[in-house]
Amino acid sequence: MIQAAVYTLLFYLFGGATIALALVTVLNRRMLRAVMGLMGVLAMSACFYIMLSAEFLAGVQILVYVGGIVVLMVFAIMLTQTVDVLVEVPHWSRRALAGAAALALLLAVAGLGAGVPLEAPAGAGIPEDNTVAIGKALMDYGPRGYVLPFEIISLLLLAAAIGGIVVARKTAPEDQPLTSGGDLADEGLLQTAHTQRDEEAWVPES
Amino acid sequence: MEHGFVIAHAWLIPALPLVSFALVGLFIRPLSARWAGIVATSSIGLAAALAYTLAWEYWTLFPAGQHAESLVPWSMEWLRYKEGLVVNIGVLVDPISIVLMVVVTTVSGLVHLYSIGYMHGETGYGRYFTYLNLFTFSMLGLVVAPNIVQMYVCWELVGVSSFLLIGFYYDRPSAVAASKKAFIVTRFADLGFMVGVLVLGYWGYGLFETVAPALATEPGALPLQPFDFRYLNSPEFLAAFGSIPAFFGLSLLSVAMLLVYTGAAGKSAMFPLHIWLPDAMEGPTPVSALIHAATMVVAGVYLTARLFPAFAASEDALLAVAYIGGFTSLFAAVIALTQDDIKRVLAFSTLSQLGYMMMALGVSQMAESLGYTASMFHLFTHAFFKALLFLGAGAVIHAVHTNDIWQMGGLARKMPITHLTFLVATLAISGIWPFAGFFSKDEILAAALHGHFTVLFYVALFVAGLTAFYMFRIYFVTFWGAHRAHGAEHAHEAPLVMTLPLMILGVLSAVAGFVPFGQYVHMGEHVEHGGIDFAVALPATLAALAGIGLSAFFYATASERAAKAARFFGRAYRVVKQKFYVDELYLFVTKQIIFHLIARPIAWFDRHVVDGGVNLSGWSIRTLGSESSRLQTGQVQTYGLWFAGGSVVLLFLIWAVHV
Amino acid sequence: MQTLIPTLLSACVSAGWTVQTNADRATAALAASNTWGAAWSILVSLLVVALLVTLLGLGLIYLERKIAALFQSRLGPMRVGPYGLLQTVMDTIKLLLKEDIVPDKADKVLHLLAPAIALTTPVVVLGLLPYGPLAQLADVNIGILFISAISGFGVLGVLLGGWSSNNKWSLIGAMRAGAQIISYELSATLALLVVVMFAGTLSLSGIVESQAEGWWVWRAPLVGLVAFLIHLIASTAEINRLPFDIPEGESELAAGFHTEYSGMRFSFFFLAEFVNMFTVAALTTTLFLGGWMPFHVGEWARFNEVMDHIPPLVWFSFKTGFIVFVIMWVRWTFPRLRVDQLMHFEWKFLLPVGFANLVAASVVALGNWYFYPVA
Amino acid sequence: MTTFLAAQTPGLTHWIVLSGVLFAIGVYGLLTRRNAIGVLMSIELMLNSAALNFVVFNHFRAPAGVDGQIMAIFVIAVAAAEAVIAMAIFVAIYRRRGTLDVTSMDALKD
Repeated sequence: MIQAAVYTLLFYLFGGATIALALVTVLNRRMLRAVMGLMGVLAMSACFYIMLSAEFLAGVQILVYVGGIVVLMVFAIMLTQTVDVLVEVPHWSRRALAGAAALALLLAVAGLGAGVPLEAPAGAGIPEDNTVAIGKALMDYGPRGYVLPFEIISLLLLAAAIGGIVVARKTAPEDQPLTSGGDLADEGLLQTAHTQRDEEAWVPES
Repeated sequence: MEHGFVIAHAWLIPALPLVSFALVGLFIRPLSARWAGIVATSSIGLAAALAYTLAWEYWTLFPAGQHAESLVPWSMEWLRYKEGLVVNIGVLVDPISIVLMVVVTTVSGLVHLYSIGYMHGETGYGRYFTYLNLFTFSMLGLVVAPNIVQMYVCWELVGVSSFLLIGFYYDRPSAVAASKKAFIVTRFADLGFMVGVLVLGYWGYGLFETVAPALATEPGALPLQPFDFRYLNSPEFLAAFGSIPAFFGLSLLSVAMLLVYTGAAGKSAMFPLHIWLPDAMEGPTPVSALIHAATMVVAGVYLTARLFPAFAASEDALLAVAYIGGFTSLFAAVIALTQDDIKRVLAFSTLSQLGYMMMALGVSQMAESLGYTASMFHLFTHAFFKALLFLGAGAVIHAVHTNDIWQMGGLARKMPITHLTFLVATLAISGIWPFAGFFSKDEILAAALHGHFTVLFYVALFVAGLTAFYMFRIYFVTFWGAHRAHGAEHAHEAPLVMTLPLMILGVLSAVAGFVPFGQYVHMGEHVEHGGIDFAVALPATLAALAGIGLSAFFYATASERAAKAARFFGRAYRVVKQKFYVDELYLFVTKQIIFHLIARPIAWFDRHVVDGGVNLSGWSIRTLGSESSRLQTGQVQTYGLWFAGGSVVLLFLIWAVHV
Repeated sequence: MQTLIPTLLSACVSAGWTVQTNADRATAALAASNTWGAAWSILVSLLVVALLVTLLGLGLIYLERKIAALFQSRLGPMRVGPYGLLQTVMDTIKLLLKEDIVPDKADKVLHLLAPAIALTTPVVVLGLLPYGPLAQLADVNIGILFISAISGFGVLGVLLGGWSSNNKWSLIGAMRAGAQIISYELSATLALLVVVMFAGTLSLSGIVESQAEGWWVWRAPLVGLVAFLIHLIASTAEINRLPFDIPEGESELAAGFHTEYSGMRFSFFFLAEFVNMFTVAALTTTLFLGGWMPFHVGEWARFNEVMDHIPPLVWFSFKTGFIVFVIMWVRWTFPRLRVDQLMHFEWKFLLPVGFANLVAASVVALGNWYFYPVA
Repeated sequence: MTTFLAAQTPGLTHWIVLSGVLFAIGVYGLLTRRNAIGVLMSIELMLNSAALNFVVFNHFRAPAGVDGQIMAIFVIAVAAAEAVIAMAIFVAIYRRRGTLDVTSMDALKD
């Protein structure tokens, strides 16, 4: 009884926080604060995963999303923004249209969802050892196994890593941009940003 | 059947000029113009030698006066449309093809030889010989064609090479215009030929199954194809085909033959398609001699002769051939009376003589094939003396650098060989015994008389007189009297390479009439024609002598008589001098009626309505595109907005349908 | 009080290997509708963590100073309290009383948030570490995954701190820190994976229990030792300790990412650094040195029995303290690396070795070629 | 209070609405953010809500298996790959053009 109440309380607490943070993500005019909002949303999602008894996924969520993607975004923002730069506010008509579209989408999904009987089967709940189950499923060659998608995903990540290096690497001197982007994008900083993927960029500053 | 070597290898005769054409055109001409002329000439000479040997072998096989078979010594499959509808390419050897081969190779060889001198130093010397070889090949291919498709293809090749040769001086606007005129007019006529071929081929193929078994082909002979002349000329086919009615009371056969005759008339410059021929004299004079006098223009006559049984099966077509031929001969002769350009006079005389040949074919019958023989005979003799006339004229022009006979005069002493040979040719064309023209013209007149075409007979007789008159007119004006211009004073005899062909042709023109032609060339069984029919020969000779006398009266001495006579005729003279305004009529029809009344409105319609419609659709699409391209802002977010809107609409649709 | 300590000790010794964590107790209390019990458990956990952080902060800073002095042949803090024991306390009070300066052009929210994030990481890890068979606040079944995830989280504090200060040197320091932490995190995680593979579990208590037959640092031939060294080096770099303290290289960047911090906020960063050092040491202990397991030597039954009588908490503290000492020892012994050397070392040496070691370890794990094979 | 909360134990619909709201917020951000990184963040938000949906359905509709979680892992991996590439592209664009304003990136138009 109490456990259910705590669970519900946490759901609403985290849910409200998540929505608030999501709004920060899309509305805040300082990019880094928005990223922090995103980080909050993702961390909250990890909490949701734990509530949905998917602990491994929660760990992965924090490891990859918070530790990887968000940090990457922070880096990207640091390379391209300064503290006192505020992102421009889009035109009011764009905001109105986008808001209408988002709202209509939400209503449509909710309407569709309401029309479909989505009752949970009795005895819902993921088994305790689902971490092991995930590991086994990912390595399963059988008909319900995921070894092929898993390998493809690993290949995708490798390709993305290499592609990221190639795209973001410093080009030849004659291809240098006309605008170097102010204080934050000077040579040393850019090099720092590359070090995580491209150690070749680490030439000592002359 | 065992043939002689040359019969078995008759394909060499057209093949030699083809090989020479390729060799000269591709390899020799760029290296040495001189050798181009030599190679081209010797190849034709070789072909001529082969043609003579072929004639000898053939008439050894089928002696004079006996039935002569058509041989196809070489043939191969060329176009296979479907089973039973195959076009072969091959060589047909029969009397008239041999005659044509002999004539073409002889005249062509002599013209080649003459050209070596005449064209000496001209730019495009090698090109000229290349074209000549191509022409000779085309003509020989036409001559030996065993089926109507091969003939049609070579026919067009002849047209192309004549176009190239007439427009040889392509930097001269008049030459370009003449070549275009010749090509367009003959093409226009060939359209009729093509439709005729299609009609013949369509019905020939349609009737093939029923008719072919009745045709007895000897064992081992090539199977007949629907386009073969042997099949098209067979009485079985003609009987089956001739019974199909078409319209206006004409049988389908008549329609087909008239269409084919359109092509023949175009090539042979029958009225009213004659207008290209006088203008075609813009080409080099040897070309005129070769193409527009001796060989190419007789292709129409040859085609008619080749399909003679088919024409004979259709009385209407044959009548049209006869009367158009007769009218053309008269019409051209009258015009020739007034022309001042020596080549033009000769061109109109060519027209006149071609009219004779056509008329001779027209007055002939399957049973009474005297005219057929006469036509071929006249073709044979005319080729020699007309080539001689042109080459002689060429020598004169070469000497005095003008075409106007009134700029010449008194050349008899300056150019004795040319003068003599020209006189021989003039006598021959006038039909004076014992020159070649006498015999062949005599036969034509006899054929007209025996065929009970009385009107045509008298027309032909009158034309014979006119011919003598205008031929001697140019003869007298050119060679007699005083020098009327500076060029004529400094004229001198042509070199040997030019006079040699003249002499050879002069001999041929003199003696060709003694060939017992009727024994070799005849339709069906040989009909013995008892020598010279004095009932015909006497009036003809008298008419010719009258013409010569009149001509001498007017032109032998410098006098005002001709001018007075011209004044006497007044307007009539001017009409004739302007060639009856046929060209102007054509111009009026093409320019005023076709161009202004039909083409311009159509062009306006096309430009404003059709193009306008197309442009309107293009404009509307472009405007729509440019207007709708404003939607394409290039900003992904805007696209995303549309996408989201679309998704929402879709979701609501699903919702509306399912819930 | 007199009886409590022996009771506690004997309880620690004889309670067997049953792991009964505070989090479990709270959950069980909730399930039994015992609100107060659950609340009590949570409160105890929070208190323990707070106490740990404070004690660790004070103790480790004092230790660092003393060890530094030792290596430099001097005395270190001596004036406040006996042997200067209260020096750190006084410093803390000073820091708390100092004016809290926020630069004018800084992003104030993030400036505030950054030290909090920086401190959150080690604190959360503290709650997950098994200090003893009973002394674990939360035994998460994905413990290692969670710890490495949280460690990656820590870099955010540094980055935000550097960026929100709106100061070039801070930003450069933060960038360097970010680059360094992310780079070395890879090697650290690779080393962790070796142990995860050996133990077959992600749970920290499970990993400790899997070392009952022998610590992984030597139970697996060579690969365990290599993994241990890699983990130690990479972790040292990850917490920006010398010789890997490029991000706050005073000679180049003033103080790196925390140049603009003062007072409380600075102390947070400062504290986080020392707690981090402890958590790294504790994690290394847990993974490679058997955690709270006593030191056993093969067939020496008597020796092993004596060892068993030493409480797990003592074992854990001893081992962790040793690692901490090693880290400090390294700090005051080795010179600082250059930036390019740092990156070359990680990407061209440590990471390839880590991968090779992982492959070798997988072979070992597959073949069960341990010195004491898993049953 | 406790009773009320316990009676309202969040079911499938609650979770779906939550993720739907997150998704809608993501859509709004996707359509309005001027900064390219902001757009990417919105996309991450949407991806995250989709992954959450997977886990929710796994939890409530197919609790015997872990397929939903595996899908969520794949979503996360794809998001990571996408973020790497996107960030690299953004850095490259910024280096060349000095701005990440998506409204100025309309080269597609030409």
